[in-house]
Amino acid sequence: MLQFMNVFGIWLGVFFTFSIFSFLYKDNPFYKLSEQIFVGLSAGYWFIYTIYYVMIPNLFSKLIGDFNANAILLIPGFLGLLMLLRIIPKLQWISRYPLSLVIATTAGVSIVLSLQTNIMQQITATMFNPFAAETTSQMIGGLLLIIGTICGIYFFYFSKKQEGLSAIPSKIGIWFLMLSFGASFGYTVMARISLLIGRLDFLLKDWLHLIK
Amino acid sequence: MILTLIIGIIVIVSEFIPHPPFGRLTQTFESWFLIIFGFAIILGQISLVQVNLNKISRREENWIYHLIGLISLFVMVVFGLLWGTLETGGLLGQGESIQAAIGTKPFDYLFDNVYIPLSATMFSLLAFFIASAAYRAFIIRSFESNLLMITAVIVIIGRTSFGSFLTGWLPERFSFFHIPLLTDYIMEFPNTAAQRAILISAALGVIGSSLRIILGIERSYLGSDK
Amino acid sequence: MKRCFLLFALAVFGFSAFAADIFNILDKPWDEGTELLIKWDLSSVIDSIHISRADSAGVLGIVHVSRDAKGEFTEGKLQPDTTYVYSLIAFLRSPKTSDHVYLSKTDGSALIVTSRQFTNLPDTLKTTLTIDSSPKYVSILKAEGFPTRDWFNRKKLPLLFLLLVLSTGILVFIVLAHRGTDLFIRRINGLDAMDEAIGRATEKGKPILFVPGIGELDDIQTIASLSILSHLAYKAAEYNTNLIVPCKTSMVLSAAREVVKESYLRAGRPDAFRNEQVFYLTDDQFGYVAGIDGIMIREEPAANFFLGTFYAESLILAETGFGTGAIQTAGTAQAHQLPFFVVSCDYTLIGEELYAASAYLSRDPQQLGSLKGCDFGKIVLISMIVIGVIFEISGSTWFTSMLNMVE
Amino acid sequence: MTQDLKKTQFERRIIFLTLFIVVTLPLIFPLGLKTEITPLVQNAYDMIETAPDSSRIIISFDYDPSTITELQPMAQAIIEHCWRRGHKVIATALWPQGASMADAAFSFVIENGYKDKQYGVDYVNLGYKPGGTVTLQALGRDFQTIFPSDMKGTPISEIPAMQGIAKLGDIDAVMSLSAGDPGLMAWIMVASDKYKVKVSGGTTAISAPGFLTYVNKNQQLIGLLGGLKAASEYEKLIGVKGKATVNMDAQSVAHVLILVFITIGNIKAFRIRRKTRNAQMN
Repeated sequence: MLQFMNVFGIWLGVFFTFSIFSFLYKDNPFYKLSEQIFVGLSAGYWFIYTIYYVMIPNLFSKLIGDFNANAILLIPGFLGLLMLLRIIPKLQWISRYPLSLVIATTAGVSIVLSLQTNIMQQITATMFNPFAAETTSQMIGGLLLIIGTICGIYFFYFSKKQEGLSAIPSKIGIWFLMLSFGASFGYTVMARISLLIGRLDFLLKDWLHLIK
Repeated sequence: MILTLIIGIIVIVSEFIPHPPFGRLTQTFESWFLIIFGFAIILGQISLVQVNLNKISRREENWIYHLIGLISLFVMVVFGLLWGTLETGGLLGQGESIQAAIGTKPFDYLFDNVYIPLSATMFSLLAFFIASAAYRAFIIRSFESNLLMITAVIVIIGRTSFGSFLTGWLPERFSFFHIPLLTDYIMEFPNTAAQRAILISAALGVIGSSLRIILGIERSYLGSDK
Repeated sequence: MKRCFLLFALAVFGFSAFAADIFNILDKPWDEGTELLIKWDLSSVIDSIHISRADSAGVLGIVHVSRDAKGEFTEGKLQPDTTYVYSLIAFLRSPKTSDHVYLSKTDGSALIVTSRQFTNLPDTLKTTLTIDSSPKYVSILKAEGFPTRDWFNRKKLPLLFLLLVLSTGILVFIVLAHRGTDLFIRRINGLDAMDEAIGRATEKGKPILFVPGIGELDDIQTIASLSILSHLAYKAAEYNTNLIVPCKTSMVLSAAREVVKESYLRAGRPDAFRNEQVFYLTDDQFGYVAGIDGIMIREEPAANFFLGTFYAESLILAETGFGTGAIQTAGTAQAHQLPFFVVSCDYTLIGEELYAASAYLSRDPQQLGSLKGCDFGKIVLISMIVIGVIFEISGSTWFTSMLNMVE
Repeated sequence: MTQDLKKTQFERRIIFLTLFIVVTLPLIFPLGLKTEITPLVQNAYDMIETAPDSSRIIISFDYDPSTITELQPMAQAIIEHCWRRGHKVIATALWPQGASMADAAFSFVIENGYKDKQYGVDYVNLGYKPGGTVTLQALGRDFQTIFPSDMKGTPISEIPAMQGIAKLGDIDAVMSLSAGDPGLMAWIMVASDKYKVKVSGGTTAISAPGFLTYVNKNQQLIGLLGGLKAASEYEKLIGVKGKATVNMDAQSVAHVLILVFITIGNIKAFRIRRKTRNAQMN
């Protein structure tokens, strides 16, 4: 039985692998089937995952274990229940309260967080002396880094028409963006090809035993 | 809604005050949200079932597939509830006899043999798409698109085994143009510059939007007030 | 008698001042009162030191071991507003003849000190040691620490300052806009093309697909995406074109549904709205993508919009969409995914353009004002970088290090 | 318009099919393309190579199945290298699934020519411990409290390979194969910075650049393996044509293929442009 289930499992994997690959040719019943199974199965997976790994450890077991110490958790529990009221059309408006609590908090957190990590740290990292570099190429690189950052930010300056003199830094900004996009694209190719190799490995090794 | 204003300001202020109860406020809220989001996921499931049931009952095109989707959802949830997952038991305990027969719990069996292959294969489609996108888009056209293409090509070559051989004959003096080194150089300087510019300006955008949310100007996420 | 007392007082004062010099415990400033900074400074003939903390019963437990004669470490996870007693035990390494061991006498035991500390000692406290063959000389010192809670984290002062400057800028422009000042915003390419894309879809009688990304509702990108959706849904309702919005999480679903419903209402066509237009697929990243791919292939929407947070799925969506011949507009602030959108979509909103979009589309003065405020912020930041670089080149680092106080 | 669309779809299918075939073939029939050894990989190799005989080396398996394509070949090559040099390998894991990754790597190397290596003597798997940096710091004070026993429950005092190891400082070198946090960063901060143990690391290609700054004159990090390419270089250094070499062949061929696609695309675009220009002239 165990042996059979193992082999069957591999065949299942192979079936779904090919079904998804078949999509590259065109839409077909196999893809439709695996698409819906994927959607259903994954929704079920995350549902179960949330119950066992989020709700039970963070809410229920705490409340059951030591109610008095964790009574404050009743608040998010209650807000969560309010969310569920969305199901009832007449009471939909209530769910706005937890929603705005969540969003207001996030807004506050993201202001501080993006100020700190994305602005403060990035601008201080850009403040260095490019002429202190050891080699010429490092020096040019440093200059490029500073100029590129400034022009890149200017590219996103919306208050002025990009023509005449003011178009120059924003043009340079675009060049840097394009260069960066090209580099990221090229850099990602490797990772994406290895995903395919990983899948082919499964087919050739676990299924066909063609390779070690 | 005055609520957003008050909460937003408290959260920002708490960042600068280590003294309780402000110091740990953000963490507390975050753990709360986990719970609220947990409830929300149930909402999603209900919506999924509703939409699919509608399609099935109206015998819409491809309804049979939606039925199968519903069944897989149901099967996964039932397996999970009855026998639990790798680390947790379910309503019927650990299901030892089933584990003995199929090697793992039914939930994990489906996870390993259906979910993982589906997910990994879907992900691996990227290999094909990155090839077709490169074929179509990397065409000599304007100066900007050439810049994009040339850097991409250099980096693609630089990341292979023979990228180093292609320019390996260059004398020491020109080692800068050695493709793997050139790749690193591009990644280190111009690329960082652009990434930084995007980060900084997007962060400003985030601050602007967040302020609008806190002030109650941006409220489209709530829908109408009526 | 008097003289004797004076001498004693001097000795005590001298000793305590100098003991604090060797073993010192400070409250870590600007924190929530859970950390103490422990410093020591001993002669280099020290082999190792142990620092122990007395628990409530007075039993010592080692909290730090070091081989450095001089150093400091931070002890965390303490109770605020509580007195902690620490003791330092120093072990002497077997002295070489070249070593000068300086000792200070206290009640019974002796302390190993540096030569500098030794010179500063009152004579009464100086003592000499005959180095014997057993080198395990031990000196013990005690000190107390009191972690306090603070009301302000001064390290974040520059951050607060910058926050105030930027938000004041934004607020000022919002107020200005509110008063009716005309604010100019330059063209943003992808956004002008949106209406055109909707028009194309209407002509062909095909639906429009809007994907709000895989972010939760607490992601600002998702919210920016939803405010663009509000504009698009309005247009779609006007043109009477079908709009499809698949969502990854139920929170986004509820919000998106509200947004679309409200837009249809605004366009005067509440009857045309159906709940099934906006639906939930699955919380799973690739499951979601598989579902959308299916929709694109089967419904063949004439215009696709991918706006919001995207990760690896960006290219899968954009290429599949390209295969169906749709006009595609994408926008994300996810820097790593931008290249893929740029390469395979017709229009791409890069980074901040996504956030600027709702202001641009709605022409709502308050939103335009905040966008202007952000532009002001850009000028501030660019000038800061320039100033910083100039300071660095001129060799002074105070500007950068001041900003760097933020940990 | 639809004609155009059909044509593009046809072209795309050809691209997909070619890519599929071209990546599959080198996997079945390895090409053995040459690789140039980069300094960082050489450093990592030298760390193991120059360690005194029967050194005790920790390999930390700080990853899970999602990154095995890149990190598992490194694990296998390093284990083989250690054994060849007569070192003892101690496996730890900061990621929950790392322990089973370690088991898989050990049994793979044993299957391939090291059947004489004994568990407990030549290698030991201590299993997963949560806590990252904090755990490692505790390890610096005392091994026994963090790892009282190995994965099978044998007390470490009874494991020959663990004799004489009281704290992290008694280890000769650490190799962290790391897919994220906690991982290599924690080892650098604790093992290297604090306890002066030699540390090298292996990461995915994507995260490798972030660690470059630690390869400095303070030797916070001795060597660094970044991705499949580095793994294949390591295999070359120990003279094995392993998984990484084979995969790297496929990888390189795919890259070339994409370049070929780009070239064809450009030739096509050039032709069309010339045709339209000629048409305009007439």
